[in-house]
Amino acid sequence: MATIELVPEPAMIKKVIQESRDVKSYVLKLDKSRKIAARPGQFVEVSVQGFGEATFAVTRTSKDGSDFTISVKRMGHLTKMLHRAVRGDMVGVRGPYGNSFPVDAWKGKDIVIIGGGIGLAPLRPIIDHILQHREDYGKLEIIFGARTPEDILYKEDLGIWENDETIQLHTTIDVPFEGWNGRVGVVPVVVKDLALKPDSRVAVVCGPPIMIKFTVAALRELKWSDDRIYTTLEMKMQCGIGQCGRCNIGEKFICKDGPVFSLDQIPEHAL
Amino acid sequence: MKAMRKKIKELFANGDVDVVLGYREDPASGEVKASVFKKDEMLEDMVFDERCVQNLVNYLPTLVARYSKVGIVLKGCDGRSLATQLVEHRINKNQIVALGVGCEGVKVGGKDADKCEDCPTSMSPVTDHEIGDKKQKKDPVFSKVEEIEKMSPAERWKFFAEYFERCERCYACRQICPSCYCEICVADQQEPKWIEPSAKLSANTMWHLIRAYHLAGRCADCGECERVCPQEIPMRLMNNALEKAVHELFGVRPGMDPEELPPLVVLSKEDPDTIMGGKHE
Amino acid sequence: MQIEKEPRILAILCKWCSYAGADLAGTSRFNYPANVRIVQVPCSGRVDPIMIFKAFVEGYDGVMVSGCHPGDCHYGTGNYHARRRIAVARRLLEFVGVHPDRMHFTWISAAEGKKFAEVCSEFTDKLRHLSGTEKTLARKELAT
Amino acid sequence: MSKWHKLKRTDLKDFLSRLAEKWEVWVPYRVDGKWEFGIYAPDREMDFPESVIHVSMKNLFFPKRRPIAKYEEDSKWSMQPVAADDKPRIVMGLHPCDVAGIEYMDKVFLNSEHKDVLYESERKRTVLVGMLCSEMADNCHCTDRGLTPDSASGMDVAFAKVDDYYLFKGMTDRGKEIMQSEYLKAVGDAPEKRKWPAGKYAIASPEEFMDMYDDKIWHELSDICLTCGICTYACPTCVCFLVTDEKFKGKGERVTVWDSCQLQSYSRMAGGHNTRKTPASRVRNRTLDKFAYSHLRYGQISCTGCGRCVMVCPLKRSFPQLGARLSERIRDKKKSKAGTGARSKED
Amino acid sequence: MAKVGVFVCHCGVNIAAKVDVKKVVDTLKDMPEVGFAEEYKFMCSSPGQELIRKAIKDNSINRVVVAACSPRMHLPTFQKALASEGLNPYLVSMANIREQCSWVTDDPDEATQKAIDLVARQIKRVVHQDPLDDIYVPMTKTAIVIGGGIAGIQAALDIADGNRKVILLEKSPSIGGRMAQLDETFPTLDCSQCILTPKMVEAAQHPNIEIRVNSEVKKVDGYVGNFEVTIEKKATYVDAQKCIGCGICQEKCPVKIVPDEFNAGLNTRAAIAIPFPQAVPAIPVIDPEYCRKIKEDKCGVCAKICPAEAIVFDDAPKQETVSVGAIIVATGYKEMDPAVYTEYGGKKYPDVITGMQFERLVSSTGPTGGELKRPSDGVIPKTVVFVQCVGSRDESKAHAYCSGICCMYTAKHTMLYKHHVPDGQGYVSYIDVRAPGKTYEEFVRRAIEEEGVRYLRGRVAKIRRLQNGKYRVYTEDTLVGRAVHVDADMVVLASAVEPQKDAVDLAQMLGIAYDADGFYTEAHPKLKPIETASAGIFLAGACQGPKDIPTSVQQGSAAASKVLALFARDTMVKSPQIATVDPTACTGCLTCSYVCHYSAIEEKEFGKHRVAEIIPGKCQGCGACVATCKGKAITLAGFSDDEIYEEIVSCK
Repeated sequence: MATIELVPEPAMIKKVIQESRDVKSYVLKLDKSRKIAARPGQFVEVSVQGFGEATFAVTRTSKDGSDFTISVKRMGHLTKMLHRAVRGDMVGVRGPYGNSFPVDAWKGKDIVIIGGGIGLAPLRPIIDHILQHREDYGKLEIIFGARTPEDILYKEDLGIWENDETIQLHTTIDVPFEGWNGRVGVVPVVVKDLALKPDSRVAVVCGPPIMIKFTVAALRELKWSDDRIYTTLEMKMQCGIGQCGRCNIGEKFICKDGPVFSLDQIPEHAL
Repeated sequence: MKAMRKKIKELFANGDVDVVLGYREDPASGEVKASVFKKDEMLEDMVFDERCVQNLVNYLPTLVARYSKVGIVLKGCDGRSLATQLVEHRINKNQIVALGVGCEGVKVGGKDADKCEDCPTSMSPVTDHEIGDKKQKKDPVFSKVEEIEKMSPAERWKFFAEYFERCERCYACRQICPSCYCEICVADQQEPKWIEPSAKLSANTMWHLIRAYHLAGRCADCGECERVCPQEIPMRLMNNALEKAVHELFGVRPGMDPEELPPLVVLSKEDPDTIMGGKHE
Repeated sequence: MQIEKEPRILAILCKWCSYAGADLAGTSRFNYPANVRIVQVPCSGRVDPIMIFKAFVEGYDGVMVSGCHPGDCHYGTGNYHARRRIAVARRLLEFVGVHPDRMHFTWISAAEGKKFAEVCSEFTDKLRHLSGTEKTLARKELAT
Repeated sequence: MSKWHKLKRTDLKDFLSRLAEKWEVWVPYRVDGKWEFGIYAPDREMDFPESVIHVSMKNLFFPKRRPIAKYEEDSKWSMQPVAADDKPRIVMGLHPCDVAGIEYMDKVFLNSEHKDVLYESERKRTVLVGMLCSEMADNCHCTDRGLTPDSASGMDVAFAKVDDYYLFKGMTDRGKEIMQSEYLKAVGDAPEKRKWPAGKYAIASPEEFMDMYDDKIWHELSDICLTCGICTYACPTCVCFLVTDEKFKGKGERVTVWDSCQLQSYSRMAGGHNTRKTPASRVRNRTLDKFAYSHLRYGQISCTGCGRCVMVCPLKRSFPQLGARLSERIRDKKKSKAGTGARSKED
Repeated sequence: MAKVGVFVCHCGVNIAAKVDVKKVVDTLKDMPEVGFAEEYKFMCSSPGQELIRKAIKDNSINRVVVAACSPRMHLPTFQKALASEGLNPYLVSMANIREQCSWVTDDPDEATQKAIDLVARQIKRVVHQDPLDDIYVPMTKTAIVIGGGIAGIQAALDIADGNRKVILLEKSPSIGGRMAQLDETFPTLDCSQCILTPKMVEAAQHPNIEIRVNSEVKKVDGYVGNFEVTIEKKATYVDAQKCIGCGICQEKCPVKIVPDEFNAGLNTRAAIAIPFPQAVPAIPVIDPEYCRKIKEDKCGVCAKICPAEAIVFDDAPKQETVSVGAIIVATGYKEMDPAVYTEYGGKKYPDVITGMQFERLVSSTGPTGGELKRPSDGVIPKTVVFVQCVGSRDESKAHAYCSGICCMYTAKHTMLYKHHVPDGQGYVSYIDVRAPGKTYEEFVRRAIEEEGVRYLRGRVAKIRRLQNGKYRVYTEDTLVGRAVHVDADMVVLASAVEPQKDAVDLAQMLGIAYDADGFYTEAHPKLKPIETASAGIFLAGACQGPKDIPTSVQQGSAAASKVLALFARDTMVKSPQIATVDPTACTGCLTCSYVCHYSAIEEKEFGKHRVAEIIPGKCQGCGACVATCKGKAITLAGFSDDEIYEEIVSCK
């Protein structure tokens, strides 16, 4: 029998990582031998039996493709259930779906990754990709903003990136916090402070809607053209394959035609 | 009608209203529909007669968000509806100019509307301006409810189950009801799934029970839910059953007093315990 | 097994009075039928009739709600609110065809272990008498 | 091409009964004065109404509630896809607009890298026996949408009501088997082709519609709309759905359930963000989806002119009229070239 | 999802005799949620709890179900076990398979089946339980004592000495209460005023005590540690700041017809008056019912004469809200009005008086300056009958309870009488004499044996006024078994102790329980005699039941120690099982606020909307609002819809 696209395949939780107060990462491995070959920016649909499905960006794929990681911020009921999961629990997985960041087209360029909170999750595969093909790319700059130090994700990675001489990392928190000696200020302000010039750069922005909106405004103020600014959009999704209807922006479905867009591909109201 | 147009012109002229919610007769089709009248518009299309069935109160929240002063033409039943909305802080009274019109009853499908049978008042209980007569009417009879109550439980279930089965869950009843304004309707909530989203008897039963229960003591019997139901599910019957219940149990007729809290949030130490028990007479 | 044929009862009990009353029935070894399933709520005022509706749709034969006697509510007034809600919910359920004997709403104090056991037994008896009649509202399968 | 064959009206029941020996035969029934589709049984009152009935055909191919997998609650993971139904079936009494709707659904569900196999099997097992219209009902406006009421395009078998008999014609190989029926021996003349009136609801082009996104007209068009979902349920091309799990007594099903972009819950995300919170934004989505997005996606606008949305609308609002009103506005705007007017900012 | 550890207790044979515990474990261990399942003889024992701890460590379970007795019994025990292993204590749920299964079910098969069902249900439920953190709320370390009688004064002094601020609230113009009216006290016959006045003064001068007289409680909001008490100060028409207490106003006031409450109505006083000479504060108050200036805008003598210009005729009641952390209720009692005893002629016969009136008649500060003269004609009464149990122990007419203090004060009265009228004869009509206190019995014996008071056992049937001005008291002497009558010059009725008139109103404001008579109910009659069922509210003195002075003082001190113990902490720990509003789902109809018994729901701006907000400190977690919210925007932690839903639907 042909597979019903909407029915997920079983996957096992291999590892649970508490990233921050309300974000956990899960390393998943499909039960069958199929590998998830997610390109940077793609997402999967993850089901909890009895509780439905939700969409999560693939935030890391192991080198051999045998397992992959998603990061889950606790928002609604499904994420609440997921947060209770432990190693060995089974979930359902469909995907990967969606387009991906045109990392090949970016070869030779300088890349600026701008992530806010859980918005860093879909961007991490780009960083992974660049680090694996370091010679193909120019400078790599990462701006990561979190609300408080307690909301900072991927601390281990941040440590590695911090110490990597080929990466310029700016970690910032929104408001001053006791014991925090790093940068303070919201991402758009940091972008302006750094006065990032377009030059031969490409910027990738992802985070909460308000952060994307103002970061884009900041970049435009710095004379960036829309085709150089990429983002990955989020909307309520369900099927992931462009059929259930709800994630459209105009005629485009985020799940199918996106989620990655450069700003010149989408209308203003999509932001 | 003349008096009403004159009043509305006056209100526009004085700047008392930005828009008026009323009934418009489509000159082409002759159909009467809800409509928003603006200042510079001709009021000639505005009508008020037995064809003005629709309860306009439902549109108020959207309109008051866009205009600072909204006039509204109210029948008695619509006025009750407005009263229930005011007490629930749904609409700020200061933004409303209530034009009560003495209602002589409305017709649905050429026949006197069922809802007019037990109508307690021809005039809105909330008015800033009253046009036409105010007639207080007698206590409700709820004859249709009583007919159902005469049936055996199994017969009653058979009667309702047939209708529930047909429900498509289009939520027209919810959308037209001024009192159904939850940010996320319980029927749309996925966890816990008190009401499953699919249209099937069990879920539809849950939907109709909860819809009726949530309106208990709040429903002012404008009858719109039943009128708009594409499947003609007798929702007014359930509403009326509970209207009868709150009338008998707590002596309340929803919407008759804009100051009166819904009976289900009123603290009463005096209610007899018998209200919870056994068959009622 | 015999239990299958016994009517299933859902008892929603307030934590301070009726649940304690049910405990006292146990401590005092007042036996009652094994078909009662107790759900604890902090106060009868927490009981949303949606729970009662769901219980019938999910196939319980009878639903019982009990809290502190009027005046004794641990939270002051919760049971008064419960009384009104339940009165209305009962009317609605009866109206759509639930047999009145399938519902039992009462007050049981922490000291009334015996009353709790008696209520359970009597309620079960009533439901047994209804075993021939249709269990209205109850769904039978997933798709209904 | 093959010829038109006559079926005497008095033979209809026998004809259908014979078909029912092999196929599941779906025909329109009248229940409590309302039409609906059901499996043919000789003792039920059935007929072929002249124009579309208020329920749409899509339920037969893409049901309201459609289990896609089953699971046991007692297990960590036991989700098993449901088996597709492959019992051969005839759906009889579709109109050209219905067929156009099915063709649109094919584009959504089949012309995709992620084929919907359940839909596909419903399509595969079905022989479409369509009925050519002899007249246009009040709400019909398929001619505005480029359809012809008596076109047999897309049907496996076409038939028409003429006097006291029906005329049948096989259009495809799949339809041929039906044409073998012993009741269809007599050859008749082809039904007369009519000249159909031009539409009253002509609409602008998809591209022109796209420019209307920021227009303030959406408030006007939505001001009395209830934003209930009935028009989308009745629409033959509205295929939005939600996926949810349902369970009872230890057994669970994952189902797709029709959803509607007119409902507030449709785009609401966990945490409360809703990209289509206002009625105006929802009416806009539906309108533009019908007249523009669909065309940009699949090369076919998704209004087939069947008029069901008008039939079922609780307020008897006319969606085609709305489209026409919008088109009028587009023309006015073009004429005046006065620019964009006030941009509405509502989301 | 989640990994649940299931522990089924045998409870010796209490569960295991009926329930096949092994079968329960075997049946449930394969549920997908279950990561570990075990049975044990006594789960509540140390080794039992160790099992849980070990499973958390070794089997990395993150939820626990204990199937044992009622959660009312041992839930805290297991919560502690979880916490000790670093697991949130709210992630345990108990299946009650003892009280609600093994102990009430006959048939072992049925019991086992029911147990399986109950445990399975809790497994399903516990998965939905959220980790919760105890709520710490700051505490206002100020107490309020309602009632400035001896119990209240004692409580206030003790708290103040413990270096905490106290507000001492009194509704009359002076503190002192009933004790200030008494002449001498039993069983030592020391002067009441002499021992009370120093305490009153000490309270007035104590830097930690703020006395607020003429003030009543109007509203109480909040909860332990953070009460908001709204106090209304009545209009007194005298500026307390300016008044020097010279008393010239009450001398000059022409309206001298006001019944004197302090003297139990035996005489009249001026419309402006200091209640009694030793009053604290010694500030006069104008009675607006009588003052001609206020009533008719005439007179105004007091204002003209006041050297301090302290008279304010346009005074009005003032409300103020104070924040306090604890409340002591010491509102005392009132003497029953004996008017219901028409056969005794109370109120009708001027010389049939109450015990308190007698106190005032013999008091040197009383209307007669301490000379015992009967009210009607000023004659010194040579024969006095003291009638006990008027209104007490008499369910048919008044109260079933014993007023407790009358036996003793009547004995005292007889002695005081003999001291004032050495040749007089006192009679006591009694049912039986109750004198259980230290040296009380001796005191009564002294009255009988040394003072020659005649005790007649029996109830007085009737009192009739004779032509000669005497009162014939018809009674009986049951010891000899015959009816007797005494012709007395005066009769003193030991009228019952009753709660204050407004006791129930105050109880409802405070949310504390009261009994059928209107006395406040303590949390436990034996082990928590000071506490009420509401945390942070304590009882002292006769408001809880009739009490004599020593007991009232003891209770005052006890209540003070409770308050000081409470104030020793800086924050309050509150159960986190409270309700919260999801502002994104709230429509702001605020119907939830109407059902909240604790006024915990307030309005708040949320973006452009108005939504309800629940004050975590005030919410007690009853869930009435949750059931009211149609859109389910309110969640009650610990009893969320998720949890209850799962319990309802997962029963097989």
